[in-house]
Amino acid sequence: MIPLSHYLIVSAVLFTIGTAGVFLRRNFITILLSIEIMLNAVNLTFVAFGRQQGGVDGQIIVFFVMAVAAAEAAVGLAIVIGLYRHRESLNPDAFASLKW
Amino acid sequence: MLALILLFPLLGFLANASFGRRLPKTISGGVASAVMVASFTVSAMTVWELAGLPVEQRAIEQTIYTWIASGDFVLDLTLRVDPLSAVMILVITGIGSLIHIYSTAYMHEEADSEYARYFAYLNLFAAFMLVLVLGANFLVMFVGWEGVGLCSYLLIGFWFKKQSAIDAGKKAFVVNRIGDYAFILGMLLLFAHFGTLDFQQLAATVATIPPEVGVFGVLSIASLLLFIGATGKSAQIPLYVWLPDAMEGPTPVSALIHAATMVTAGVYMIGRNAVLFSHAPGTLMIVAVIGALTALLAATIGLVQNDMKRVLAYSTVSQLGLMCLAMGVGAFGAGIFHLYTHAFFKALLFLGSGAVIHALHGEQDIRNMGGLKRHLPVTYWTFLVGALAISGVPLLSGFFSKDEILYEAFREGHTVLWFIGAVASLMTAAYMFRLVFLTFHGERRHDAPAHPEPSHPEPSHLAPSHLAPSPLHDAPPAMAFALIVLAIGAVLAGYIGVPHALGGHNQLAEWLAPSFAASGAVGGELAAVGAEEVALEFTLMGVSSAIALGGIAIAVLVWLRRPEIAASMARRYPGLHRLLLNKYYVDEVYNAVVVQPIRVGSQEGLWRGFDVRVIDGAVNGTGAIVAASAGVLRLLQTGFVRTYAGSMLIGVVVILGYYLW
Amino acid sequence: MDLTLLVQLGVIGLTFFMLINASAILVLAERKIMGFMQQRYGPYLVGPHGMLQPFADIIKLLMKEELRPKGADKWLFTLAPVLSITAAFAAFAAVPWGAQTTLFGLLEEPVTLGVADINVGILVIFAITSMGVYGIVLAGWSSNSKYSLFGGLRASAQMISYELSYATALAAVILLAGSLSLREVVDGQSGAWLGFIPSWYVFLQPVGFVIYMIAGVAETNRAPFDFPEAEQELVAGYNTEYSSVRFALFPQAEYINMTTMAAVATDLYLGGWHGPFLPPEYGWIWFLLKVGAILFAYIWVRWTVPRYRYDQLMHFGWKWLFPAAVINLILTAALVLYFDA
Amino acid sequence: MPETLVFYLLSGLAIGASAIVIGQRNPMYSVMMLIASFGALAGLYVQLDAPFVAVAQIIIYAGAIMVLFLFVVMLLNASRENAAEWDRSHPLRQPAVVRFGGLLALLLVVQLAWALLSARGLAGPVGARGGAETVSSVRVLGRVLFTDYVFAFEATSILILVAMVGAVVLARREGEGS
Repeated sequence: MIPLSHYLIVSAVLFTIGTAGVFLRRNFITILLSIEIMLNAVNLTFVAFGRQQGGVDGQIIVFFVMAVAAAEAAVGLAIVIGLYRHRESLNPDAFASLKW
Repeated sequence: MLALILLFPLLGFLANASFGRRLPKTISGGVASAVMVASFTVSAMTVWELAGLPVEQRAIEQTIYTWIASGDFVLDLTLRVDPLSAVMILVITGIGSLIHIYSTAYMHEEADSEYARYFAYLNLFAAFMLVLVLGANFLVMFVGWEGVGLCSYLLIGFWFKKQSAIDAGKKAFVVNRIGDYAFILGMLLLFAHFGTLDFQQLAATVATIPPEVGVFGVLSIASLLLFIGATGKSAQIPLYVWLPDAMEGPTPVSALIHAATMVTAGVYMIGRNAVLFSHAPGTLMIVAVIGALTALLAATIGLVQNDMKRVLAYSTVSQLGLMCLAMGVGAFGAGIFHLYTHAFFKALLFLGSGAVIHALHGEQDIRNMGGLKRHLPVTYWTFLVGALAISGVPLLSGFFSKDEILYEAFREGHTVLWFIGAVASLMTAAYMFRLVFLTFHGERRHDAPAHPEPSHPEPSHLAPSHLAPSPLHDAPPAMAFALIVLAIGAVLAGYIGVPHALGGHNQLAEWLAPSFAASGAVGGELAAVGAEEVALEFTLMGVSSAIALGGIAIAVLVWLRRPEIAASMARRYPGLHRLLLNKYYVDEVYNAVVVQPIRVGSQEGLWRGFDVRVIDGAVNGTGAIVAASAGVLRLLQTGFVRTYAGSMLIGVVVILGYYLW
Repeated sequence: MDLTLLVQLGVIGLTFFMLINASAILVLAERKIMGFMQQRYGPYLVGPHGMLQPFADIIKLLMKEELRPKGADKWLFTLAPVLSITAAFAAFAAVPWGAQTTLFGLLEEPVTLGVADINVGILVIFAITSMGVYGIVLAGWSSNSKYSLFGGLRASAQMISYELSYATALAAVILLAGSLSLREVVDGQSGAWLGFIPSWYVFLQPVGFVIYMIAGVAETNRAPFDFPEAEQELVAGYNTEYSSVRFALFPQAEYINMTTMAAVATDLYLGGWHGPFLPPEYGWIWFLLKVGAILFAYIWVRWTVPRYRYDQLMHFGWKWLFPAAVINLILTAALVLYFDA
Repeated sequence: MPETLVFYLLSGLAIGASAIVIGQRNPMYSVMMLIASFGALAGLYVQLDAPFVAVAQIIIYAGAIMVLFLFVVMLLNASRENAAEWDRSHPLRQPAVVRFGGLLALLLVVQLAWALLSARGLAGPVGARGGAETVSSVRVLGRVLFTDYVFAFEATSILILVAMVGAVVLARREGEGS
């Protein structure tokens, strides 16, 4: 059996990778992907703790996270498409002006 | 049950305020009157229930919800009926119902929407007044206190197209605010000192400490502040000046608010806090003196006024002064008794004057009246009953209550105050009959059809077709009904307080006793009455009757038989006459001493000096500083999403680090 | 080695072998049936009645040169067909095709006829099927060709759209059976009503069955919903640039997907291996017959129903099929609740 | 020890794939690698006796959300990041600041590990308390989801509806009236 701490470390590493992705990448799509990584890292924590507690609540939270992730992806990608139409760029730094 | 009493008028208000402008007059007026009658029914049932309880437990309480819960301080929105408020709710809902019914006819000339607005205000007033008397603690009472002030303002300025009405409304409001300010201070002082605002708890606490004889301590200061509040509401010196002007409102409003109910709120408040006041003899003395002086002052002004309603207004002020006098000498029961009888006959007199004004299309000057007896029989006879009652003619209601006040004042040893009260009573009888004679007797001095522009834009049905057949019409049925019921009340209302000396059994005093129980002031009233006391009471009763009849006799002599006496008197003492006619120039003095300095000070000091320099300077300076610092901070606002995310990350790391440390 | 384990491995190998053959047989069957429907013979030269034609095809494809367009993404271009065929095979892993058997008393413990018996089998099939779309989409994108790209885009849109109806139709059956395990679903359909109507869910879920079949056709990208390929407009859609073995894998994946689809339909709606006359040991014969019938219907539809337009496809999927599936699901749920309570 | 082996294999795959997601410039590869990472996570969920979550992970994340990403990548056909757009003139873009960011990330991973590991009962095996039957039961999961969490569930459904409408409105071309 694997100790809970191992799952948590995997989760922490994944989360940090996601965070790093948000900061390092210069492409909206990759940034959104990095956010998905972060969400999944959290999901892993939930499931692992839930297993530890012997209940299903952790898994249920994961479903809600998935639903939110789906909503986020849909809206985020729609915004990305809109931005791309506007500037022909996916670089977030191309959208630095506060209004246009 | 208790909530129902004030819920009915509130519903009437909501109905008329929401849908009134789309409803025909019969419905909006009908609804307004019906809710008052319903409220009266519930009140009567409540009082019946109350009367069924044993004397010590005569209080019904209903906590509607917890209004304020802040730490240790919990204040419930509680209603409580005890014998004192029982009297009040009956007066408010009973006389209120009659005045509502009266108003359906009186206000009939208004447009539908105005009509509904009028009744909405009137119902709202009734609801607030009931809150005032039913409130079980100071704060609930204060809600009603402010609410009736608001309604009074709205109703005085009901004809808001007329400048004088607007001014009068504003005056009433502002003057009342001065009193309210003192009232709040008194309330807060009591709370700070005793930690409660509930009347019962307060009375119980106060009863345990000795009266402040010879010192002027917290109780005296608090009660004095409360009394200042009462001088505002109940039109006592020095804050009485708004009441005569309040006659700009419709006459039924004057009857309801400025004669029967609202203006008695101050007296009621003193009665409600009888224990508190009786533990502050210093304040009581002030109350008594102010009451007596007000009674005298108002009565002297009333002697020479020519506006029908103003005479009545000064008479109200005078009678309120008498009530305060009663309160001040510790005769709380007598004061409330007079409050109750006064409600009947003063409402009657106002409604009667309203009927006259209605008949004369807005004419209010008694110099232009006369000889109306034949044309307005119902109005005349009912008005006469009211005048007799207020003058204190024996066996009518005013006699019993006024006599009791004077008797109590004398018995308590306040001979000077008694004398002032007696003089005021004499004048009351005189000017009331002056009013009766000038209005209803003698020659007709008015010329209604030729009156193109009424001095008052009240009922403005000057259509020729309406005028041609009968320029004078007696009160319509709804008005006549109210007048007759009130006239009966004015005759009979006193019989629940017949003095012991007349073999009566002062039921009202007995009924009210629990409310004042702890004050110890009514003990004398209920104590076994000795022979000397009876003799004294008979003597004073005789004096009172003599005063009443004497006053009437003077009036008969001066204004009915030999009108030239009045004119020669005015000629002989032109200064005095002018002084009285101009109400002692109090308004002018107030204007010069209070209003103008405040105006000038506000304009030059506060506006030009403080507001423009300091406040605007601070605001503009802040703006300039923000603009300057924003120029620096702007560099942080890069627009780069990742910069923002980076600052978030810094925050996360710092906060996480802090908690892990 | 344990005999049971050995038999189980044998069953897995047999399943795999049958699937490979199924694609070959389906290719032949399609061409033959098409031929008959068009009043010609179809392939008849290789072997008796052209029975060996598939092998000839395979040999031909293996001999072809492997081309990769310039500018194509090397890795993904290779990965795409592999992904397709892997998903196709993997999906069948959760499909049981016969009752548990002890091989006439040979074994101590019964083995399942099927690769794996998973307690969330239906969802696993669904999950793996949904992975199949990647093969097509990646093929379309990595080819660096506009026809391929359009094919890939269409595939992703079409498969996501119809997956919803497909899953919703499935959910209704799951409600009826009260289980996510395919074997339990099949066992729930044993017996008969009134002695002669087999208690198959198709009779309880006629609408669901129709929706499932239509969505299944769309999921496998077959005519009349063959837009990812769309020979008329896009040359050959996502696999335009493919050749040789890489190309061969796409149609093979398609035929295996068809088989999976038919097998799942059989398990879910047609009572799986339950049927009259045959003893339970031979239930797999019923299963093969039913799968064969559904596959025939697939081919039949392909050659008789005219193609849709792409917008009509999306319109139909979102505005008719999906609402119908949802209503079906709600009604089923209500009825299940009512009869359970 | 096969279980431990599988765990390390899957975690390694998840972490490695995630690292590649952010480590290279082609969003197409990023998406594919993320799918691989999700697959590995699904495997971890199976190990944690959560088969339903594992399947949902594949269906929802890999089967739907990632297809959406793929779709957008293909639609925009912007395969590579354009490094030339990098604006280095801003004060917050200087190398020192970037290095500071790296330090922050390092701090974050340390802190996260610390925070997670400071919880109690971590040393024991994850399934030590038993309850595998409950945890892996889809029936229990469904019952809890639709009773205890029904409000959150309904709220989520509204969220998705809103997101759907929002996405439709956002993705519509401007001037494409009605």
